[in-house]
Amino acid sequence: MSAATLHLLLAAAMFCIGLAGALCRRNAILVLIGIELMLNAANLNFLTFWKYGPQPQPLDGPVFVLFSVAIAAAEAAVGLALIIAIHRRYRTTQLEEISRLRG
Amino acid sequence: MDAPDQIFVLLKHAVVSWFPTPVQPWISAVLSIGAILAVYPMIFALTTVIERKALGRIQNRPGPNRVGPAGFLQFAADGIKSLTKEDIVPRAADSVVHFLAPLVVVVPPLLALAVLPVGRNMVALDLPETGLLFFLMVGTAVELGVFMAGWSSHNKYSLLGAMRAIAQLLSYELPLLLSTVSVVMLTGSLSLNAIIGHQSEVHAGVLLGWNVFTPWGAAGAVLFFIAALAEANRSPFDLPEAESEIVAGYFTEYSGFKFALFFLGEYLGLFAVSGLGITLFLGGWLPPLTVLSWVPSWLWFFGKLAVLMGIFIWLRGTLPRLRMDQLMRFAWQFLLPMSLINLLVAALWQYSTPWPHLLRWLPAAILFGIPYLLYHRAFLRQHPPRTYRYAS
Amino acid sequence: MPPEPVLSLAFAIVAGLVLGGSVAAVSCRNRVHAGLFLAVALVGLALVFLRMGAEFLGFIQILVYVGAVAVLIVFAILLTRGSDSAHERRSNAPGIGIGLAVLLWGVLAWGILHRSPGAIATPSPPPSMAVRDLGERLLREELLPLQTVGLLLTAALIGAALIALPEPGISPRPSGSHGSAGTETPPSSPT
Amino acid sequence: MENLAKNLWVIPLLPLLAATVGTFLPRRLHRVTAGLSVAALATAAILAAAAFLSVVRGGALYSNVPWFETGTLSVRVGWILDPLSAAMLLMITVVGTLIFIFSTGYMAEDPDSGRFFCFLSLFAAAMLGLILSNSLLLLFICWELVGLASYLLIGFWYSRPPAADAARKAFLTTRIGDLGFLVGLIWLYSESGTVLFYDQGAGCLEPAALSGIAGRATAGGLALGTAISLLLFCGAVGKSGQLPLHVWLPDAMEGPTPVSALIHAATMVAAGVFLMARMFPLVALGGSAELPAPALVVMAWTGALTALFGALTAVAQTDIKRILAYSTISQLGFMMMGLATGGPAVGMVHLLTHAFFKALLFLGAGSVIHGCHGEQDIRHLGGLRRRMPLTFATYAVGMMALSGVPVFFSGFWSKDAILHSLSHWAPSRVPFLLGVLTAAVTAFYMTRQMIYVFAGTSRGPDSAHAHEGSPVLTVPLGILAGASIALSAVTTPFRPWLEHFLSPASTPSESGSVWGILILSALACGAGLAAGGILYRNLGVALKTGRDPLERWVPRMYTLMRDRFRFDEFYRATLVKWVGAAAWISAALDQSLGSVFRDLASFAASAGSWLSRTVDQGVLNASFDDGCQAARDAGGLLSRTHDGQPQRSLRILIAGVIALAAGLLFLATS
Repeated sequence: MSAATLHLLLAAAMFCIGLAGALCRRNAILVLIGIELMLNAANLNFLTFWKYGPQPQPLDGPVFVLFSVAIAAAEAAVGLALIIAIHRRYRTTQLEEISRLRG
Repeated sequence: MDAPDQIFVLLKHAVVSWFPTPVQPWISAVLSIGAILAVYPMIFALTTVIERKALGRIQNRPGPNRVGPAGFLQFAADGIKSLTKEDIVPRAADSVVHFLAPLVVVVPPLLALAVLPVGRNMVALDLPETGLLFFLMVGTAVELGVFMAGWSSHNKYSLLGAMRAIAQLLSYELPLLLSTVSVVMLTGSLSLNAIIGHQSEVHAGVLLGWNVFTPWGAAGAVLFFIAALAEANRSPFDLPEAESEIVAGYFTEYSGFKFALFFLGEYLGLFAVSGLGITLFLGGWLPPLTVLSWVPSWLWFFGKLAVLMGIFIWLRGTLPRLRMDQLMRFAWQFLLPMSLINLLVAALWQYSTPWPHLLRWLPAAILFGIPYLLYHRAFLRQHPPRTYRYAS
Repeated sequence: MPPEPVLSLAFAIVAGLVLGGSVAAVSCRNRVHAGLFLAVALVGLALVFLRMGAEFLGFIQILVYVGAVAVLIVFAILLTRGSDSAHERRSNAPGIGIGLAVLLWGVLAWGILHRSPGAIATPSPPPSMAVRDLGERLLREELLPLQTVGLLLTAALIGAALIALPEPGISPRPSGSHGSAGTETPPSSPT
Repeated sequence: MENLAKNLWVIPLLPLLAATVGTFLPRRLHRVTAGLSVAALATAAILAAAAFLSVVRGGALYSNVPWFETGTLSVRVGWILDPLSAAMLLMITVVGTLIFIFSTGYMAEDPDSGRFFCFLSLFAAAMLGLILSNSLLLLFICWELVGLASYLLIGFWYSRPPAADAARKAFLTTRIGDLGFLVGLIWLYSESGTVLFYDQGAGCLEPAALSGIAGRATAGGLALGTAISLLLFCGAVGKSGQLPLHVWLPDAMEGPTPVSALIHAATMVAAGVFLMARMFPLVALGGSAELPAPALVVMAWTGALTALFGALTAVAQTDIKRILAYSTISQLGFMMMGLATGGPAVGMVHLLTHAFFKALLFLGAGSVIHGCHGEQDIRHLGGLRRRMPLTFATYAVGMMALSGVPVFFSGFWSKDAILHSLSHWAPSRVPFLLGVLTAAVTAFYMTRQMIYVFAGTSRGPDSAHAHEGSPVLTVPLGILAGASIALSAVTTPFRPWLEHFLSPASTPSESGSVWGILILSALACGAGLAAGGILYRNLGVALKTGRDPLERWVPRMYTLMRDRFRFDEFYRATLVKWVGAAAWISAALDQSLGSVFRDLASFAASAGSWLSRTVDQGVLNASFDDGCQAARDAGGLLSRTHDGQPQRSLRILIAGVIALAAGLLFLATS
């Protein structure tokens, strides 16, 4: 078993844990936590392939991770702002209760 | 290599060389850690006493004057008291988080202090690629500790204090980061040693090229230290622990040794961020003039730190505390835009390297001065000078 | 550089931190604990990055995720406290979700274990990441994506502030003395 | 010379600087802003004159610079100075400077005039950039900036609802065309790999790229060049007020009059014509004298219909500026026709002459409005000939130039050139006849307007106390009037210097046929003038009845023309309604997607049960009930997929991902 395999397995496990959270939890913020975990698992994958992969381009992996981190930060900010706005309006953060399109 | 300058380095080498080769790196690390753990808490102890005495002087009262000569052993009395006091954990508190919070507050500043070069060849942990980034990264962890303390206490005042602290820390982190970015931009490195090295070139024969002697550096230093005060929860930005409003903020429910840890963490944070400011803008351990280079480098660093501490104590004694909305507005409407402008000024400075010196100053001064004046006018329009009808 | 064992103790500790933190983050009953465990998991991941020689990214990871995202999340949890109701169910069909996740991990693991030796060769020169190279790369070849990300972040900043602004009809804002205090940061007015 | 091309960017930069500085000046310093704007544009005009002279001496030149690089993509922009842009450059800076000067008088009392001059300068900068750019991308950026400035200026008095509405209408309507432009731009880039016009053989308008595009066809059998040209033409239609998208231009007259003169008559609306002239090598690709390129045919017909439509509508308008606006639409149609049938030079010559005399007419109208304290309805004007003699004289020059009064007026010659090329157009004679008719109608409505405004006695309190404005207002009028006449010296078919300058390769027209068209054109003009003169000779008497003389003569036609052929009403009744209906339908669909599924299922089920009834009468009740129940169940099941529960959707998504991953891995390993 190589280091790459280990890291990939770790990333897959992290992704699946995050996925389970996103699938099961009813609170929107906790779902967001699950999604953050999934994103980070993807980042780990990028770095693994950069470090242990056949590396066609020297810095592709890190650059991708950098962009991914930036976008994840934006995503978290907007997502949390949405959740706060929804909470203010409907007094709930339960995903199932936020199912109407009309205001 | 003159002896007084390198005395500590030589001492360490001497001690390390007694040990067999395999354990030498470990011994070296332990020595560095030990030095940090010994020096900074000692400075902390001294600072508290001096601060209390100075504040007393500003407020026309003697300050501590009973323990030891002129009250200078007050810190020992305080320490013994806090160690022997009962450690109270509220029943409603989340005990694990309540226990961890002081640690999360104290450890990051210690880590941050490890990367600061305090003298020539005197840095505990040299990160040539990412020194500055490490410092900033460690600094952000404090936020989480503050939050943990405030939330786990299950107390209204604690929570309010934590919320204030987080809002404040997040807001003031941006100008802090942006003003360091200008230094990184001009140095071209994240290594703190490289940043000091970049400031060591000599101008006009005698003056060293501290960053604060450039327009962007001067402005950046001012912005940096304002933001640093807020990051360290120092007056006038000490809203998270405003005793007249919310008791003691996020550490209301802490007592005894844990309370002392918060106190220590706060001062260590202040030392760390001041040390960073010294490194970035005030030339680190460099002397201001070439003729003064016989003074040991570590003395310069700690001397500058002492001067800064003096200024901070002075500010604490003079300035009133801000209101929450003023605090937020100041960060987002003044510090942030100005530090963005400062980035432009720094870029301009970099690209105007071949110009004569006066010509380099002029556009920078204009670029920075005009927005400042405009902002000042707008501010005065919004807040006309307060008139005291009955006081004068 | 001496060849280090593949499954070193350090890796085991760090991976345990990541996995334990992740599991706790998604399964904790207490939401604030979940947020804190997220921070633990992400610090663990940063340590993994550090072990891989990606110093810069590891520090960035902590700076952004622990310093900003985790703090924002616990903050949002605090701000939305009022919605807890005692009788609510915690999970939504946990069996299906966990089953799907385990199944996916099984498929992925099977794929990784069966395909990886051929596809992934050990690299001849160990890759290193100089921050300067990264900067050059970002400002030369990736200039357009960089600008786009900057635009995205600006838009997100403004959008988040706008979304989180109280709607006039829903909850009247506490009337501050000078109007627009703290509109840029939603958390500044604790309710 | 090389220096000149490299430093062409200074010309647009000057007004841009004026706009930037003006933005930061406080409001009370609006006079400084105005002065700065005028000075900047006047300096630009001097530079433009130098550039023009250098082009007259030498040839075209251009320079490209890299803008930014990302990955392997390197985007370059450049400046071009060829006869086309040099002539436009000179025209815009000169007319612009005059209008700026006029504006300082016209807007003197407006406290917001600082903002006004900032916008005007921004417009000038963008327009000059548009003219000078050697890259379709840069041209597009400037094109949109010009549109933005137009929006800002139409809505300059934004507190007036009509102005705000008109601004929005103009912006949105032109956006429709710009969408086509953008698609065409992207397509052209993907086909030729560059958006530079000229780049040492590698530009998209140079033979190498053109021959690559020629001979290739798109999906529908349309030639590639034609498809791209038509998309670009969409942008021109929007900007230049051609027929389907003309509706914004008359409403744009809500802006201050100098704006109408500069933007909505002389320069911006001509940008569409300029674009087509710039892209002419591409547009004309694959055509010959006998069989012009399809894009050119479309352009010619659009232009012809627009020209006639605009002229007819102008006949029945009562607002002094709206008449001129419709006249502008009509003349833009003329330019398109000329461009399509006679090549860029013919269209561009008319563009240039028209810019001068239409700016003159608009500024004259502005002078009238200014003198009459804001009165714009020509029925309430009248008798201004004696009160505003200078305005009258210059306006008359403009009117005669627009009508095409022979010999001394530039409009006559440029219009004659268009008619001439129309008469030689192979595909059809109809545009030629429409053109002649339009020329006659043009003379008619201008006569009507002149009589209404200047002849007789005043019919309103405002016009009775009219006064001539200050020299700031009248001197630009005089200069423009002079230019309108002087330009005829270089545009006659006997000495077509301007035409040769614009396109040195154009074939000289055979002198034999010149006379015929000249006489025909003069006759058309004379007929229009005469008809107008006769019909409106007793205007004062006629207006006592409250109706226009023409209205008494052909009431129905008049109403139709007065209502602008009901274009706005047509759009409101069709497009706007359709969009509303589509929105309503999609809302309804959104709301009841589940019930639609249910209805469909129950429909299928009842069809099944009907079948079972015919087969087996005995089990009717049971089967029907079961069918309904099944339908309800099916509907319920289907509607579960649209319940607004993200996690359920996510579950299905993940199940799909797992299946996909497993399948791929299985395929890869086996």
